[in-house]
Amino acid sequence: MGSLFTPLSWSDSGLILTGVWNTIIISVLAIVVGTVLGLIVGFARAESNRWVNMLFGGVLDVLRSVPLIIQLILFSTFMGAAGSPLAPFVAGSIVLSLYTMAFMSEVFRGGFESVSPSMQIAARSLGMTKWQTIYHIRLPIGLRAVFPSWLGVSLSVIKDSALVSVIGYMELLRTSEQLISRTQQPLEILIGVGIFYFIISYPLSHYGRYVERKMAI
Amino acid sequence: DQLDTVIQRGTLNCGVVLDFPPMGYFDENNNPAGFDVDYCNDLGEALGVDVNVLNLTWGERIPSLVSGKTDVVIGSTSDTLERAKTVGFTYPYFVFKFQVIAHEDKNIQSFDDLKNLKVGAALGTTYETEYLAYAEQQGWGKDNYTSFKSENDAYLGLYQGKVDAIISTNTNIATKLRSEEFDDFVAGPYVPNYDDVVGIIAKRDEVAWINYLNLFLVRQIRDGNMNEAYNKHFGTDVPADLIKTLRDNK
Amino acid sequence: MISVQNVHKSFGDLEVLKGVSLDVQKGEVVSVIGGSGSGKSTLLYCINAIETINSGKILVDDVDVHARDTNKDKLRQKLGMVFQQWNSFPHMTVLENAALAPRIVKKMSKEEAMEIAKKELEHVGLGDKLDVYPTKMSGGQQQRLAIARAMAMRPDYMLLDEVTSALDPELVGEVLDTLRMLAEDGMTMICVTHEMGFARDVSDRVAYFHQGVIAEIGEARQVITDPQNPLTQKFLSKVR
Amino acid sequence: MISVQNVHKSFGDLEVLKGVSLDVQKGEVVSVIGGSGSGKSTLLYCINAIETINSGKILVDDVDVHARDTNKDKLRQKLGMVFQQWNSFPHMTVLENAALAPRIVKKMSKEEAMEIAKKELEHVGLGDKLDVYPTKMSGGQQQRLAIARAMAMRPDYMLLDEVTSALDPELVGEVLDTLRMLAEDGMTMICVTHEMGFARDVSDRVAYFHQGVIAEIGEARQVITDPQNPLTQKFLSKVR
Amino acid sequence: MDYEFHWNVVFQNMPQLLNGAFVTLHVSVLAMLLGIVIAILLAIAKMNNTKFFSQVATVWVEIARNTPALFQIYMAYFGLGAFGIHLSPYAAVLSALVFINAGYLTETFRGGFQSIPSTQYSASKSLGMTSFQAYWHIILPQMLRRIYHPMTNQFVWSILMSSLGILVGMSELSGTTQRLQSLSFRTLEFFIVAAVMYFIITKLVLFGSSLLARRLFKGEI
Ligand SMILES: Nc1ncnc2c1ncn2[C@@H]1O[C@H](COP(=O)(O)OP(=O)(O)OP(=O)(O)O)[C@@H](O)[C@H]1O
Ligand SMILES: Nc1ncnc2c1ncn2[C@@H]1O[C@H](COP(=O)(O)OP(=O)(O)OP(=O)(O)O)[C@@H](O)[C@H]1O
Ligand SMILES: [Mg+2]
Ligand SMILES: [Mg+2]
Repeated sequence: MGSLFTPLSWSDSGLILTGVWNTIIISVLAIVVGTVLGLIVGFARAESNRWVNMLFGGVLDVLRSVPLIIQLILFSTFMGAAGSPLAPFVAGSIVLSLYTMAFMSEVFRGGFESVSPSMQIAARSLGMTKWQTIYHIRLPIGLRAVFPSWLGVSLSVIKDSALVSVIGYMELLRTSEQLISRTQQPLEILIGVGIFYFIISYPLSHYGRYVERKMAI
Repeated sequence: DQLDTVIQRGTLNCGVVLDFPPMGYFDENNNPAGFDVDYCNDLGEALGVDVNVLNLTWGERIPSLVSGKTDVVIGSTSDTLERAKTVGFTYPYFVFKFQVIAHEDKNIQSFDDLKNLKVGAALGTTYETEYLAYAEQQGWGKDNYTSFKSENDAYLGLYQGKVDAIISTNTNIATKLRSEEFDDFVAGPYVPNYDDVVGIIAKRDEVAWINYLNLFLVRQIRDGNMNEAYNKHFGTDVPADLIKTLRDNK
Repeated sequence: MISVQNVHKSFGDLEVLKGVSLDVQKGEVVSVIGGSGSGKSTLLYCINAIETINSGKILVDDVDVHARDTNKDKLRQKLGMVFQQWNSFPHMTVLENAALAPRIVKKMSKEEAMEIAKKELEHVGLGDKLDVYPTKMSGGQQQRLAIARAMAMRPDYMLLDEVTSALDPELVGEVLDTLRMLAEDGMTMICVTHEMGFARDVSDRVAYFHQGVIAEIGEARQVITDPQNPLTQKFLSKVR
Repeated sequence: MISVQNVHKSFGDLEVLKGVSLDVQKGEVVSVIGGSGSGKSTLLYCINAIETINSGKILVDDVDVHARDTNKDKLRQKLGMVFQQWNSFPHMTVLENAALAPRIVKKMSKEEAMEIAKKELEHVGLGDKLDVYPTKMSGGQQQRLAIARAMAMRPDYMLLDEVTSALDPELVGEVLDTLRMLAEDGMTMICVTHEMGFARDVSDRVAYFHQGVIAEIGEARQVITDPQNPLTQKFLSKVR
Repeated sequence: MDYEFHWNVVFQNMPQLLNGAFVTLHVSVLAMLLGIVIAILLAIAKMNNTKFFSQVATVWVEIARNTPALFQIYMAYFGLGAFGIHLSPYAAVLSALVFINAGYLTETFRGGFQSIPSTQYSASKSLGMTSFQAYWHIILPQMLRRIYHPMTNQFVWSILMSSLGILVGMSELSGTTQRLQSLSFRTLEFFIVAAVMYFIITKLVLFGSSLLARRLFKGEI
């Protein structure tokens, strides 16, 4: 039996890379799915009447008012108890995507509502149909307006994806925990993890703020 | 039922707590290893299926079963009656003693010496419950107590000095003390009046499956697999009194 | 011709048009003046079927605008409209702005649409701004773009709603000149305006709106310089 | 009296005031006209010490405005100022808006400040709006509030920067009437304005600003109706 | 679904859950208050001309905004532990939340400040107010209105993120839930109740904040 605590070594890079890769995969997936769903729901909410809105709003509200970590544990336990257990990746992707959708839909809704009615009337007065107006005017203007907020939500999803570790998904933070328990070198490993997130998030958040400033002018 | 499911699937999803050496841990190649992992493999071999070892924290053991992520958890689960309302236990397969480990400077002679020390343990373990019950009985209060998310976090906390002592199992402590990081630490007194008898757990209503597991445990002893695993991870033969306790508790 | 016949229109409890009748012949320019909230914009919106009406009738070339089976999108192609607040589409260049509707509404080829758009833009003096984004232009230029954009649909009528009132005083002139040019080209127009000089000089007739009715209507110069109705007199004295 | 003596002022490389001199006597009303960007607002800001100057001198009642040891906060109490964009404080009622400065700057008691504020508000015709929040009011009303707020400090001079140019045409009248009233009460005023009628009828003298200098100054009616400088002529022909 | 719900054990443990909820509220309120104080200092530092101060503030803000909360909490707990600085789970979660809150609120404050048109300041000065009076009576009250909503959101975020206490063994609502479920193994029941409690807490906070807003801000912006 060898020593329980072996220091960090190059052979660990494979594990770390798996963690990095898994973090990227699940974040990208959640952002893409969340954006598509958010677009649909956001548009539906901007268009529809009060009752539909209240219904949507209620569901979205729950997704935004319960901690992600609890949603993850609940959903994956529930699916198992209901007889169809899901792999951590699947359960994590679903919850993270819905969670993303809840925030994205608000972003998009704001974007659609920010396109002034007079802009739409102007388009209609040129003889455009309702759908032409939506497609050529409302969508592109609304989407451009919300790009910085969209980026902001996406970045927070990347960071929140760390929580999927609690249902056993081997993303970056969980792999690093495993390494910490073997090496007892928390500081080095954690700083490495921090740098990874920072390198992804920092340039993007700066870019978002740059675009925002440019649009404000 | 579950037994058929596993055989048909050809894979056994076996949950183990992998930060609880020597029962479960990661070796230097980041592969699962330990007494419990060996049991998983033995079980797979008996069933004639592949084994997929899943890493669990203490708290995840039951959810993983209920949620069907695991078919069985070989994870040193104490067989309390409260828990048995929710999951099915097999016969015991191991017995731990709960023990204190602390820096040698603390010079702990009896359990009551913990009174004014900062004590920690892993969240949701039986020894956490036992310590807290004892502390309450003695009127020590909870302020000096810290719980950790996992067994490893608890040792890391002890190592870093966040707490003066932690409660763990005699087996785990013995392993840790053999590594040079814990040279300055010593094993302290046992938790009074408590043997931690642990079983394998599975879904409560999978009676046939639990039957199978029971027989498996019996055969582990009878076929010498237990002795082999014990030798591998503890460096000695299985003590006779452990075997006796297992038989008594059956 | 546009024929508005005893139109009533309410928003909730508020009756905004209280029986408005107005005929505008082909080639005629009619200016509509009147106080804030008197219903001038609402009238234009009703003509363009952007707002519904409660009773009465509006005919454009003998088509009942508000009939159920009227294709309103089709109808609006005949009616160019320009608004007080310039509504250029900020995500497109000037040329794309003007070429969009011909392309997607009239299903012209891209080249054809560009061709027409370019001609109209040159007409309003924006020939050198084709590839600029409208947000980089002055209000006056954006307003001229709006006129060209409407004209690129080759409408038979133009409805203009206070197209100069959100502009800096110095930019008003260039837009009025553009409108004057349209009038000279024989375009049929209804112009809601606050510019009395323009109403007097360019339009054939002037209608004074007061609280949802046309209080006075007549030959342009006469209404502006020598109004008969005391309400018109009072309004004009305040504006000047 | 206000005496501006050969003042130069630059923003970075851009020289905005290029040697401006102007004396305004007690009781006099001087209107300043000129194109956009010619430096009219900047001059008012310099008089009020909101902007610094690069050279020259500005005296208000013989106090050098830009001297290091001048208490500028004290000085500004003498100089009421109203801006183009109405700057009512949106978090306070109309009465609180007007009473704030007397209370905290002049350290009046709350009652006394309210008293004075109320009087000024009534004077500009806002007596019935005391407890309203300014965001609920029209631009003209907000602008009258701004005048009352400045007047509640009992200033000796009023500096007015295009106070009507952000207003709807129909609201311009009420604000100009308020200013006319102030002028009749004998207030000393410098008004930057685009309203030529007002400049002509109410002010004693008119100064025409062109690219940072006073290109022409003289008796009001004369400058407006019969300008001597060709630049002034060109400007006036464009504005009318 | 063949899962049998056992709600009894949850109700028996209600006092502990409520206590956990109280700790959750406690730590997030404290994290918010401290975060605000530090954010004000950081915002001032960031707008300061002294390079050193503004750089310190920038580094703080960027690290707080660009790394996961979970990372911050581990860092506060085990990362600092490597230096022999030992925070209790409560203190670790608190300091991580304070760190992040301060980072986000700094930008909120700066944005709020810059969104007040400078003409409000000149208008105040033109009435003879001193700089301090202009800030105190005119700029700050308006700024507070604009940042109030983002601040409320940050507070709700803190409440939700304090659930990460579960990962360092803190006895807030999530940690308590975790402990209780591991004793009885009634995972679903306990976490459902915890979810409901979080929902109620955030709704109450939002409700309270809008009540307060109505009292504070009678005038509109
Ligand atoms: N969509 C609407 N819903 C409710 N009321 C409306 C709507 N549109 C206009 N109104 C009201 O109808 C009245 C007339 O409005 P309209 O815009 O036609 O006036 P206007 O003569 O164009 O005034 P202005 O000169 O200010 O543009 C106003 O009192 C206005 O508040
Ligand atoms: N704070 C500033 N920083 C830089 N440039 C400025 C500043 N304030 C004004 N300017 C510039 O100084 C010039 C004169 O501005 P000013 O506001 O005095 O003109 P104005 O005569 O009042 O014009 P308007 O009629 O448009 O109000 C303009 O070119 C303007 O861009
Ligand atoms: Mg209108
Ligand atoms: Mg100006």
